[in-house]
Amino acid sequence: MNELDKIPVRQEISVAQGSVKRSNPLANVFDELVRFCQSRSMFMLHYCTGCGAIELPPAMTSRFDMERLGIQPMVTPRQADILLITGYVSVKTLKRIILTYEQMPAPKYVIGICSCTVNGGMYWQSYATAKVLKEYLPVDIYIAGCMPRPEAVISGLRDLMGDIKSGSASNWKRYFQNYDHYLGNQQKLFDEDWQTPTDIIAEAEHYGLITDQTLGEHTALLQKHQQPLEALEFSLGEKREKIRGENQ
Amino acid sequence: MSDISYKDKGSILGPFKSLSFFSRKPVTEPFEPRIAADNYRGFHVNDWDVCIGCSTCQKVCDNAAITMIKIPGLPDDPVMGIRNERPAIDYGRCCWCGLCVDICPTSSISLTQEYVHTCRENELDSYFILPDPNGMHNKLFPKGWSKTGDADLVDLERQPMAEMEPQSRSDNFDEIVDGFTKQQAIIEASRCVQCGMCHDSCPTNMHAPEYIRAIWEGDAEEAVRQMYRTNPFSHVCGRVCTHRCETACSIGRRGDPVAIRWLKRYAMDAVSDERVREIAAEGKADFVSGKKIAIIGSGPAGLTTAFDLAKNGHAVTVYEALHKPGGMTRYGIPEYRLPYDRLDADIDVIKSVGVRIECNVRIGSDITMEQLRQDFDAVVVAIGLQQGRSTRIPGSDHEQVRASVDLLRMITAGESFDVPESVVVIGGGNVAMDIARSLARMQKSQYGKVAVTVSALEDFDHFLADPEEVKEAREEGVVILDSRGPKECVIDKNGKLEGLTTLGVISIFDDDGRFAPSYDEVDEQLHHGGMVIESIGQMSDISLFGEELTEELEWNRGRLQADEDGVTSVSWLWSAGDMVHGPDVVHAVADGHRVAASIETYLNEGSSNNE
Amino acid sequence: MHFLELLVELLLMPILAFVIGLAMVLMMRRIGARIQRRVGPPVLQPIYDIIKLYSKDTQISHGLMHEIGIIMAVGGYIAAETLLPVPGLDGLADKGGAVTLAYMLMIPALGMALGVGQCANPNGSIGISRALTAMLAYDIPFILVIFGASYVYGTTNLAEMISIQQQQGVSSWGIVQMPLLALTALLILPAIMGKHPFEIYVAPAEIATGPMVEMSGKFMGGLFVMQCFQLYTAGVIFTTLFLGGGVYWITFLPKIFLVVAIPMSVAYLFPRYRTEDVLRLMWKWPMLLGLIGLAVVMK
Amino acid sequence: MRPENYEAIKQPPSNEFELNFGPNHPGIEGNYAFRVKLNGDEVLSARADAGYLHRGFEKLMEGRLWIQNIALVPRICVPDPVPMEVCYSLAIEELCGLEIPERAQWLRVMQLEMSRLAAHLFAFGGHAATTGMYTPMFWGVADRDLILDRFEELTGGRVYSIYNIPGGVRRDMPDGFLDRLGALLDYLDSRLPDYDSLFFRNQVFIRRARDVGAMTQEQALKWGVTGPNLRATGLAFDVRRDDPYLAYEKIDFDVVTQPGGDALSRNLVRRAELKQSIRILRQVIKHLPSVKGAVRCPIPNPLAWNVPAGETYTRVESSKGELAYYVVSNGGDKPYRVHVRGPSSMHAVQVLEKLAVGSRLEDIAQIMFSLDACPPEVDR
Amino acid sequence: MSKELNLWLDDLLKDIKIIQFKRKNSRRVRIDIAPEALPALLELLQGRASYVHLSAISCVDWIEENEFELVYHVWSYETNSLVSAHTRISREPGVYLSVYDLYTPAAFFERDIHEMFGVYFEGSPDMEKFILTEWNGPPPMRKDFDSEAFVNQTFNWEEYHPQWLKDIEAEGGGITTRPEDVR
Repeated sequence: MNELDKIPVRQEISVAQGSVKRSNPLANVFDELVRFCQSRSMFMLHYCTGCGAIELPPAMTSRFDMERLGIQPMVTPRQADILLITGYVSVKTLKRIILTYEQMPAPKYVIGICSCTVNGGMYWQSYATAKVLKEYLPVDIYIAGCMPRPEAVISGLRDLMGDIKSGSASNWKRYFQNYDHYLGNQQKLFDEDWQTPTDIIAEAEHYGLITDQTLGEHTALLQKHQQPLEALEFSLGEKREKIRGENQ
Repeated sequence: MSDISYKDKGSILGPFKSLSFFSRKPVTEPFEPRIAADNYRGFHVNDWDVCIGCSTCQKVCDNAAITMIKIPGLPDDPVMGIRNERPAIDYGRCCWCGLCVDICPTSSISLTQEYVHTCRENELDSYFILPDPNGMHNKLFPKGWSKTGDADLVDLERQPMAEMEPQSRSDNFDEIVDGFTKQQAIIEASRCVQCGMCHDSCPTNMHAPEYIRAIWEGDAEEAVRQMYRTNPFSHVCGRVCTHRCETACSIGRRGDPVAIRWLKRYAMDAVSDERVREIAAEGKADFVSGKKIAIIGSGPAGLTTAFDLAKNGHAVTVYEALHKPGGMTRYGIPEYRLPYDRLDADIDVIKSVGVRIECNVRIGSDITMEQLRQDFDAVVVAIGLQQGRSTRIPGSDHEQVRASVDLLRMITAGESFDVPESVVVIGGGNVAMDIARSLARMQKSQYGKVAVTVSALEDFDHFLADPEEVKEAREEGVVILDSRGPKECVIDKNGKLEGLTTLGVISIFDDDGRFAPSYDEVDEQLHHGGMVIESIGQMSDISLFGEELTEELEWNRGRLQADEDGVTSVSWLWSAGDMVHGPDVVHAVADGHRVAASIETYLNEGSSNNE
Repeated sequence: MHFLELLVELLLMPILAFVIGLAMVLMMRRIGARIQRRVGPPVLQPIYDIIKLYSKDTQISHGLMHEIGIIMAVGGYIAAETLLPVPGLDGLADKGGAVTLAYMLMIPALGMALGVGQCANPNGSIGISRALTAMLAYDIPFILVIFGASYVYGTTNLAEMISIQQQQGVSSWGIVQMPLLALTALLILPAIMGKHPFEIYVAPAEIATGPMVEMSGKFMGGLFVMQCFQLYTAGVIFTTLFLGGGVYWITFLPKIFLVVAIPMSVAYLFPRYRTEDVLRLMWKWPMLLGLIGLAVVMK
Repeated sequence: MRPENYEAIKQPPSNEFELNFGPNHPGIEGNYAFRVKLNGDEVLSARADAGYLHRGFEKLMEGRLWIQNIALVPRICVPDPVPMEVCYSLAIEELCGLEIPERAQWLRVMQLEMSRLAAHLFAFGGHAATTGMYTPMFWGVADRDLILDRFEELTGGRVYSIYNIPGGVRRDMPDGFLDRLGALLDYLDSRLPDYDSLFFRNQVFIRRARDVGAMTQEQALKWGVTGPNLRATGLAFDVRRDDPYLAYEKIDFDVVTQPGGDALSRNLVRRAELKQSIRILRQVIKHLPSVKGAVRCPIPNPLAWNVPAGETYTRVESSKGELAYYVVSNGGDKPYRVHVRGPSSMHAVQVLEKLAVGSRLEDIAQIMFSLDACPPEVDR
Repeated sequence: MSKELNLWLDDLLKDIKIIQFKRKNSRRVRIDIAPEALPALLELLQGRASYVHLSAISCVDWIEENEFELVYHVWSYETNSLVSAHTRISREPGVYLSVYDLYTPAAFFERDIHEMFGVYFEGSPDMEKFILTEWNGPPPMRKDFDSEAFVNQTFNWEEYHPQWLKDIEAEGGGITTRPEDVR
């Protein structure tokens, strides 16, 4: 613990870029088509993290029918594109949120709903809730309200759709590019032996998003504590070993 | 439709009825956000013209979401109870409960029907908003949750103050007002929203929010302690203060201001005099500085200066020309407003910290200023305004045309004079009311009837005296005429005063705002009276200075010229109180503190220079 | 020339099936929306979903078998499509026949089982075991139906069945000749399509969509494509066996859409059965009906 | 799924395995989790894992003024917030000896029943969805939304109305509100046959729900079951009738029971309560216009409100069961201690753990939803 | 019947010396009792007086007296009345007896109190962490734990600096009172 206190959490630097225009015009058209489809088909994770979740059923069901926008709930993070953080996140939930977020395939988007995700909300004096969500995860859209009405949620989702379509919603890349920053904040809250089963560094490498901010003292700490997960040995065993070897 | 029995096996074909929904229209709403309900709790707006920056919303906010922001360019007037601060709201905390709306003393803040706000991570600053009348996105949305009578959390009505009925009080000098009971005081104190406007507007910056809170907590001693931080004349101020705090009080924006003065009075009365003395002595220096200070005049200004300096360990001597200390508080304020024993209590406290008061010593004749200069390290002149000004209208030099201050002094001192059967008072200020009511009492007890006429220049809308004074005076039988300018004191051929003729007032000030009353010459009335009392202002008797010193000092329109800290052009001489700043107890107290602080600095500088 | 023609047909048939399947998915979602009193997704929603899913990227993999499983699942259906004669395109229908088709339709489920078993998620394992049980449940009546139909038409060749029904008019349609078997087929149709009340193996509220639980991105996209084929196949088989197939698209399309619309409508009206209920139900009513139907046609 | 599921592979090959049920799971109401041990499909044991929604309410309330807490309390149970406000307000009123105006009492009854309607509609929807039937959920949530519209009109907030305040309610209702409420009730009445045919009398659903999560009356009493769940075991007990508060003594309503003690019974009790709530609301609509006067008794300035020292245990009947607040004041401006006894703290933990044993994997979600367990009440 | 039972209970309890008995109204009874006698009282209430429903166990931390107050709220479905049995135990070491064998719901409340206050209940079936599994600090509901101080020390706050604030600061204004200043 003391060791952790000594390591400062690195300031995040903004390196995420929107979609890069490719030289091939046809490829650009293809990219645009893909982005359009991505924006019109957002699967949201069916996870009620806080009280704002009570306004999601109305938004999903007949009255406000989000399926008109191609948004449907998905039960596992593997299939989800958007993670709705509906309100306060207790520390216990935050761990699950991070696990969940890391399991979502890219591109992925986080929506912070309610006051609580911004500055602690009405639980600002609570010992049990995390206060500023963006310290732990990059957030794409915030929707104000306590809790926001379904219409406001839908407006926020439509804003996100616009961002995805234009290619500017690329905050998920920041998680990989600044992993040390996010991990540092997480470790500060959860203790230094905090780890998730998803190998973010390998994943960052996979996406080509390794920057000099990705690795740092916090990731070193992570690797010190990390134990390989048996279940993942099938596919990642060799690869993981290789990466670790390179890092050392 | 009956209840379904538990044994019911249900039907496999029943659900197919729902296929009829193919022919029914969906209930889905269009994408555009609907119009919210009439009292929806959406984003905030704040009417900056009404808002006074009292920060009550900040205190009631359960989420610590409100920050007060100082905005240059907005009116900032402590006397009127306006600060140039406005609330800014953190939507990362707000829960839209609307308590800020319900408690707002001015009803400036309200919620609108607007409820959609989204932003990206780098635009999070937009969650911190400064509500103005235009709304969060400068889009026009109707108001939603705003103040209504039902929802108001501010108690607009003050606790009724028990007082004597007019018939029982009009022939004696007993104190009129009973003061709050403990129960009343706690309820009245609980009306306070702790905005601190009173503190800012008070000339001596009394810690009113603190002592009101202490009273509300039932701790009168703590309240007294808070009062003695700034005011050794708490008994006096608890009764006769001009209570600018109540003018500034934010609750008074829409309702009755908190009765801060009566609360102060309650706290002082609730604590025994011995205990008050102990509390007042807290923090007294435990050494003797060896410095000597002379103070001329034992009014509030002089005694406050004395109190402060004595607490700092200096030897203070106060010289009073009259028989008893207190100055105008004793000789200017009638007993029915300020009982002498309460004044004595205040003065006893001041004495108890080591102030020596020498009465019946008239500076200038018994002791000269020069002697004082030699014997003391510093001298303070706080002699107040003890001479009445004259209207100088024809006939005003008649012996039955008297100055109100003189008469009040005589009444207090018990000097006898012939109470006339009918009196005319010129002037519309509080002093005019004091003399009118005092004489009315004397008339009532001597003759069984009241015949006092007050003629004031101002109309009732701009009256100088407090409305309660006017109301009570009328209840006691005093006739008050507004907008009457004195023309002449009519003297009959026997040389006996017959009365006063007055003219109707057209305007008091000229176009430049200077005092230049113009009268309607046709509208002339004669008010009969065996005595005419002029009560239009006071001035100082400056004969004590002697010619030499008078020459040396600087004067401004008959008043001694002194800077903010009372420093006159003569280095060892300070001046304080009414003679510098005009008549007002609490101003005098404030002045006393300033002068004391200034002398303290001077003495310290002097001693450090000597070392 | 003949070979080239066949190649074109083989390419065209799955593509056509996919497109029609997309429309069926849309129809399904719109039917649901309507019963649920809402608007539902836009027209191109199914294709948006698939393109999006294929554009997803992740480094996480559950191993080779997992990937092969999906390919098997989709491939099984693609192969099945080539065995299904549609107007103008016979593909391999001559060579395959109903029995081959019945076997082909088991491949996707087995492929899924192979793939899902790999991802070590207990929900997936439970799901796939349920899926196989459900398949066991509906396959017996299904075989009865195929057998009965083959017996009636005297052939297992689907193309021939169509031509028989087409030549002799409506009175020779399977639905008239063997109504009980048609009813049996209609009853098991939701199970074949994996729809309510027989969708125990997906059951989001119980096992978090079972087999799909670890599927992401492209794998999920594969499943979406598979769903298109699934709906299409179910519709076409039923139409071929009982509704006279089709010579012209204009009559064929309404038939297949009508066929899939029936179980889709029912799907939104019922909760799902438990696994053992599915077995009991499937082996009771459809089997009974099927056997009686068979007895009737074979008498 | 939570990656903890990977642990399954570590276990020796056997039919027994552990499964994490939640917190990110559609079969879980809210943010809550279960760790179940399964043998095939059969549940061998279940262990609740709460705390995902823990905010430390009781601690927070000790740090805020009495009145500030009215914004906090509804958050303890999100689907049914009004009883929280009312119960807390009742506690303060009892401590202060405040007599709330009759009109406020009726307005509170109105809100409580509206909230109960909304919560029950939500509960059906959830229960239906756990059995794989989504249409009632879509309908239920949409119809609940119409009630929220009325809440919005009445209180200015859709879900968290924050309308009750110690001493009464915050403002009077808008003009014509009762007419619109009446129209809504008529609409809901007309919808009930639809629900009946689709859901309550659906043979497949009845088959799914019967004998699922069944308990006897003795068990229910022993386990501390309350509310509709207790009534579903045949015991006619309702705090509204048997420990009356507000204007409930003047209102005519039945306490509905069902004999089965299983998911079906609980479901049918809720359905009957839906009708009872409509009946109560009709009485309110009839009676309320004749009750004139203020909606709030005078209360001290909220910033300077010292509640007299004392303690009280107030109970109300929420849609989930017996809700109680134990409030202790030491005479200060903040509560000294507030203990919230949410009905779900029994239902979602002990009762669910016990009912799950021996049931089937596919029924766990159904049991949870049929108990109408509300995790934030457990976590607080 | 129910009235008789109430009267019988009142008479019975009033006679016991170690009990302070107070009937608040027809449905509420307050009993103060020594900790060693409480289980016996509950046994009596449950076994003989039909108080079968344990509504809640509340714990209050009276830090100045160095005591925990435990309040057992039991309800009778027959007499429709609630008995609140108050008892006080020493804050150190904070150990008391479980009433799980009398009332099954006690398991939850005792576990909760153990977690929030650190009171250990001997004989309770389950004293494991439940809600605060990820919490390493002291029992948070104790009065000596200051949540606000903990939060300020542990978490960062969002620092806003919007354009309008910059403009106002340029003119010489700015933030005067932050919300934490008035708390």
